[in-house]
Amino acid sequence: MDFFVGHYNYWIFVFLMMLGFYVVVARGNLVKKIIGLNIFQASVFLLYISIGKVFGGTAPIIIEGAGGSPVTYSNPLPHVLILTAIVVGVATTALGLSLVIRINEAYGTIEEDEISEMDLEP
Amino acid sequence: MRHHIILRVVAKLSIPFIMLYALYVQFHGDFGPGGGFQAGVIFGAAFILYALIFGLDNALKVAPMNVVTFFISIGLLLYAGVGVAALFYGGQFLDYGVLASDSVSGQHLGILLVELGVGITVAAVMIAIFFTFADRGR
Amino acid sequence: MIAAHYPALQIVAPLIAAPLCVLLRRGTLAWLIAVAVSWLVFFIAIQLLQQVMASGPISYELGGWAAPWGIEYRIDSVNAFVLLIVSGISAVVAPYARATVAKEIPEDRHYLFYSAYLLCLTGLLGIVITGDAFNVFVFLEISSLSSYVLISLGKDRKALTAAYQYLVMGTIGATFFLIGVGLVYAMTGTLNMADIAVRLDAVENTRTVLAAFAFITVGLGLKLALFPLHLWLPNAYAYAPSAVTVFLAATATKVALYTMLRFVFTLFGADFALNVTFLAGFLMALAIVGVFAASITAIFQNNIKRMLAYSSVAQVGYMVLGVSFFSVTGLTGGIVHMFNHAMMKGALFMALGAVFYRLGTVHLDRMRGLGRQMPLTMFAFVIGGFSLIGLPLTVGFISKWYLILAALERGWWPIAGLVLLSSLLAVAYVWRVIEVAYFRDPPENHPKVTEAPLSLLVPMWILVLANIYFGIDTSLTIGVAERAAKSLLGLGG
Amino acid sequence: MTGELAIIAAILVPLIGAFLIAASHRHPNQREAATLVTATALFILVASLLSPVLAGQRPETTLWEIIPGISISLQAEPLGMVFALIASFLWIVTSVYSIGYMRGHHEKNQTRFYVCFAIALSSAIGVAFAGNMLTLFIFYEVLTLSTYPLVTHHGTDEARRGGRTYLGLLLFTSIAFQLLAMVWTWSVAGTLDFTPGGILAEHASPVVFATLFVLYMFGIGKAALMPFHRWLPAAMVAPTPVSALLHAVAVVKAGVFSVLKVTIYIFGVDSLARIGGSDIILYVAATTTILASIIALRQNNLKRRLAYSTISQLSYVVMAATLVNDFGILGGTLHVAMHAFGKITLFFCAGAILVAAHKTEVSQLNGIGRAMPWTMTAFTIGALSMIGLPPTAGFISKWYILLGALEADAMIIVGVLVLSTLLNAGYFLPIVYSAFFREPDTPAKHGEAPKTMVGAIGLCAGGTVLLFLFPGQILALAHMLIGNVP
Repeated sequence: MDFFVGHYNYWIFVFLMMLGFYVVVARGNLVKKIIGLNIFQASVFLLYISIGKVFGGTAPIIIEGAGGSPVTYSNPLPHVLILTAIVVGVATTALGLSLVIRINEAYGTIEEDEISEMDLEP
Repeated sequence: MRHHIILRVVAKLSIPFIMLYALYVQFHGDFGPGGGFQAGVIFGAAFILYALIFGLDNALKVAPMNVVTFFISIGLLLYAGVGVAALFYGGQFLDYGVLASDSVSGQHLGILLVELGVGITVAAVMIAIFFTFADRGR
Repeated sequence: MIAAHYPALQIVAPLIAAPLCVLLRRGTLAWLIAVAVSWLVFFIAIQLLQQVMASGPISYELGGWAAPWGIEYRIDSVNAFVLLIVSGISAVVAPYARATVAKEIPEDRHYLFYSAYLLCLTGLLGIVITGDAFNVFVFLEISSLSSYVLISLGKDRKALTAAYQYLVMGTIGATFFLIGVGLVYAMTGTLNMADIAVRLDAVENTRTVLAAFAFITVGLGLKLALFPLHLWLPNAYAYAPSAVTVFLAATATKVALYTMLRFVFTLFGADFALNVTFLAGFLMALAIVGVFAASITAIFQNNIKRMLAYSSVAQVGYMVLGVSFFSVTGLTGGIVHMFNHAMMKGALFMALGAVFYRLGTVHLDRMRGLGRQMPLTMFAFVIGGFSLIGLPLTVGFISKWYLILAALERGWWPIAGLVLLSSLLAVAYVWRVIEVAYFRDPPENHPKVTEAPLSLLVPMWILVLANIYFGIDTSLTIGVAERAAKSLLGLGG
Repeated sequence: MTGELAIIAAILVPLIGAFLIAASHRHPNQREAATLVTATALFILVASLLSPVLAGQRPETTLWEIIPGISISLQAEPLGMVFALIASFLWIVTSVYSIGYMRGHHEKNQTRFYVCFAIALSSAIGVAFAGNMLTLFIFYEVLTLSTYPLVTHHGTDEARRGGRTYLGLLLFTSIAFQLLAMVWTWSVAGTLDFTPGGILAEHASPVVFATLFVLYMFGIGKAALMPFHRWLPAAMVAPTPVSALLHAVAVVKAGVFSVLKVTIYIFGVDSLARIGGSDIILYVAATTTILASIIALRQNNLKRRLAYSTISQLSYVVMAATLVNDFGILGGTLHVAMHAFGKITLFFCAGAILVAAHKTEVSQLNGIGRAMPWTMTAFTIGALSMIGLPPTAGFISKWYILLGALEADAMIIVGVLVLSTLLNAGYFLPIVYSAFFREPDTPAKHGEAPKTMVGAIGLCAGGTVLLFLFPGQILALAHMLIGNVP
């Protein structure tokens, strides 16, 4: 039981990751693929944040008046990393969506199978 | 959505505070939670709200596209410029310590400028993304 | 004193130039900046390589933060060589870009093109130079995002779908890589590569490390276009603007391979990869199947850019094959093939770019009789093709030689035979083009075409001559590659 | 001029010639003059090396290192001298001939033709003077590539098909077998230098030794051992001077020359005889001889018949080499020279018949000897040389090969030699007979071919006879070769 409950953050991560991955692979709609990609990335963000958490720890900020006594705080580094990763994710999403718009303008559809059909014609 | 009077009034009232809050997050970043990324997004959100309520054309009058792209590059240049300035002061790249007479205030100045650069770019990029998408297919 | 800051300048120069291009808003100025910066980084890369060869690895601490905590740029013989490849290719592609970009991309977007190009260059150089595992991810995404943009600028609407496909697969690859790095970080508590390498030893046999290894290799395999993860590559290369195809084909996969080498050998260690994960067998099988599958597919392509794109997948197979021997000779072959393949594919795609510039298409049918109409371009293609086949006096021969030697050293002569057989497939697809271009009459109902302009020919021929020069004087390439191989295997150097 | 310089110059001169030819593409006379001057200069250069080599010197030079430990190096030794002398001398003759042929036949793309021809010659000389296996391999491949445009010269579907077969087979064998064998040799022996007595014997196990020998022999596709012989008939779509010089002299001789060179200097005759491994190839070559002759019997196209005859004659050399004794080496070396003269005569005749009478099939040749007496006399001399009858050069080499077979106690090979001689007679003599003694089907409206062509034919036929009467120099070179084999 402990294997499942004790590592619940990993299970959530795995579930979200597979969910996102499935959407990317199985959906033919290009926008839905981007959504799946976002879920996929978000799962990784959760993984990072959750492994940085120290139980009972606070935010890693200097607290005035504590007078240098040791304070337990969560590892800030994963947050910093994930901040960067989120920015990258935003950029990817924006770029992906803009590509979808351009594809829609060029093909008149955003369904993958219709697009590949049209590509075969000429 | 211009004819929704409530929305208009609330937006007009809140936009200045959103911007102010963005500036707080920006400049308080080295003491508490915050920093360029977050501040930039909040600042950008103010513009996006404005564009949503008052229409894209009005928003474009406030922030024309080429001004936005200008700020995108200026922010990035500010960031990299601080790093290069550190080189000229004899430190490593991005070594803020050498920017002022003593190391601590140098670090302070350096991170302030760098985060400002980040904030400007992020805000401008957010606005640009929204404008581009909203402008498409009109 | 500027020499001490070369590692930072290598990245910062293109990084600053990219927003400058946007600020200036002039296509010509942006192009001039791109050329100047490319030459600057090439110069710096040469200096760095000399420094490394003379006095060992260089370490540069960003922001003055000491190594395990701050981000460190670390240059040894392996990445100095890759830096040289990337910046060298950029130094010839940038001048080449002007004419083709003017033809293929709307005028008002030229400055954005060069800006994206410089960002891509920044990203690729950054991946190579950094000594920080997470920093690799950041630069990987900088280069990937800008290359999606560059690819989508292609004239054909298929460029859009190609870019989208690449975006999806590239993001999955990068995210896999990110997961792997996260797991490694969870096990070791550090992101500095040298530090990770030391600390991983203690936890080497945990399942987490194995999972991290798997995620990282698969993620990089996607970026590397290792068969069967190559599906994004053919379309991306086929429909991107000519200059982009040249640049990406010559650099992107090499950088991904370098990253894989770095993680497998420096971080995890050859012993771990060889004995715990059986990576060698996997890689070898994939490489050989990939070489054959991609080469055979290439034979049936009528779009020549697509044909060469498939050939790129096959060539990646050769590089990976060299790596999979886990021996000095094999790694030397793999590493030197990175350089050699950059030279040959660069030259070939440049020739095709010139053909596209004149004809507006690279369809095999329309290339009839081109040998007479564009003699210099097509001759460049012929020599590039010879190099691809691996005929002597070209760089391709050197790579083949080392691969075969590595196979024979291990006593695996069937592998050597397969390598040789596969190069005959290259004969088949290269010869289709040569035959059509030289021994067929030009199509009658089309206007006569003339030779490409000098601004395309000069960069093209620089690469062609490099193909020949480095095929007969290998002291530089083999010397560096051998040292790099030794250092990766932990044998000094 | 020192020997070292002469070797380098011998390779460079045709290349410079190629450049001059390309430069004067607007002026046919100037272009042809460039060809002739280059050819003559090359022959003089090669001939100047003869006396030092006969005096026992081995001029050599190392140009540069390609891969650490392996250089491009050149060396003049007796076997290479034989090949270089023949190739460079016959280039002069062929140049004279092809000027007449190409103009008489109104070929297009003549500049490309002459340029590729010169490059091919340069690489043939490179093969002859190669000082190690890598150098040989490089020039061997250049020779393949530079002759490909000559084969596909006409640009028709048939020519392209022929070119594909030509290139495909030659590249296939050389890359798949020869390159593999070469790298293997390097990884086993640590050197690729041609060394008298061989380099492999001390390093390789008997199995590897034998495997490598087989790989080399099939890898040298230009020797046209069955089943890799099909490129030679396919190459017959080329213009006749190409077939004559390249497919009777430069290309195929580069093949059998490489066979001899590898046998003597990589494996060593004594080591081969001791360790074994050459028997398989001996019988493959014997089979090739017989089969090719039988196929030749059934060919109606004159050039194809000559091509199959070439295949069978090439296998003589391979057989001679794989008998691994002194007489065999002697016979093989001589046959390189003797067959060259005879076969080029025959091809020249075929070309002359094409230009003058526009005939390509054997069955059309009834009575042609009356219209073209000089040509057909030369043809007869060439045919006699192929069969191996005195007073022609072919007799001498065949004699030595026979001695070699007897010394090796290989009665089967003796039988093969006798049988193939009969077959040779079977497919050549009927041509001679019908040319001179049959009535023409239709009255001939043509005379002899252009004078330059007939002159060249006469020179070659004369050479075939003269080599029988005065084989001195070549015999001396060949003897040095077995002197080298301790």
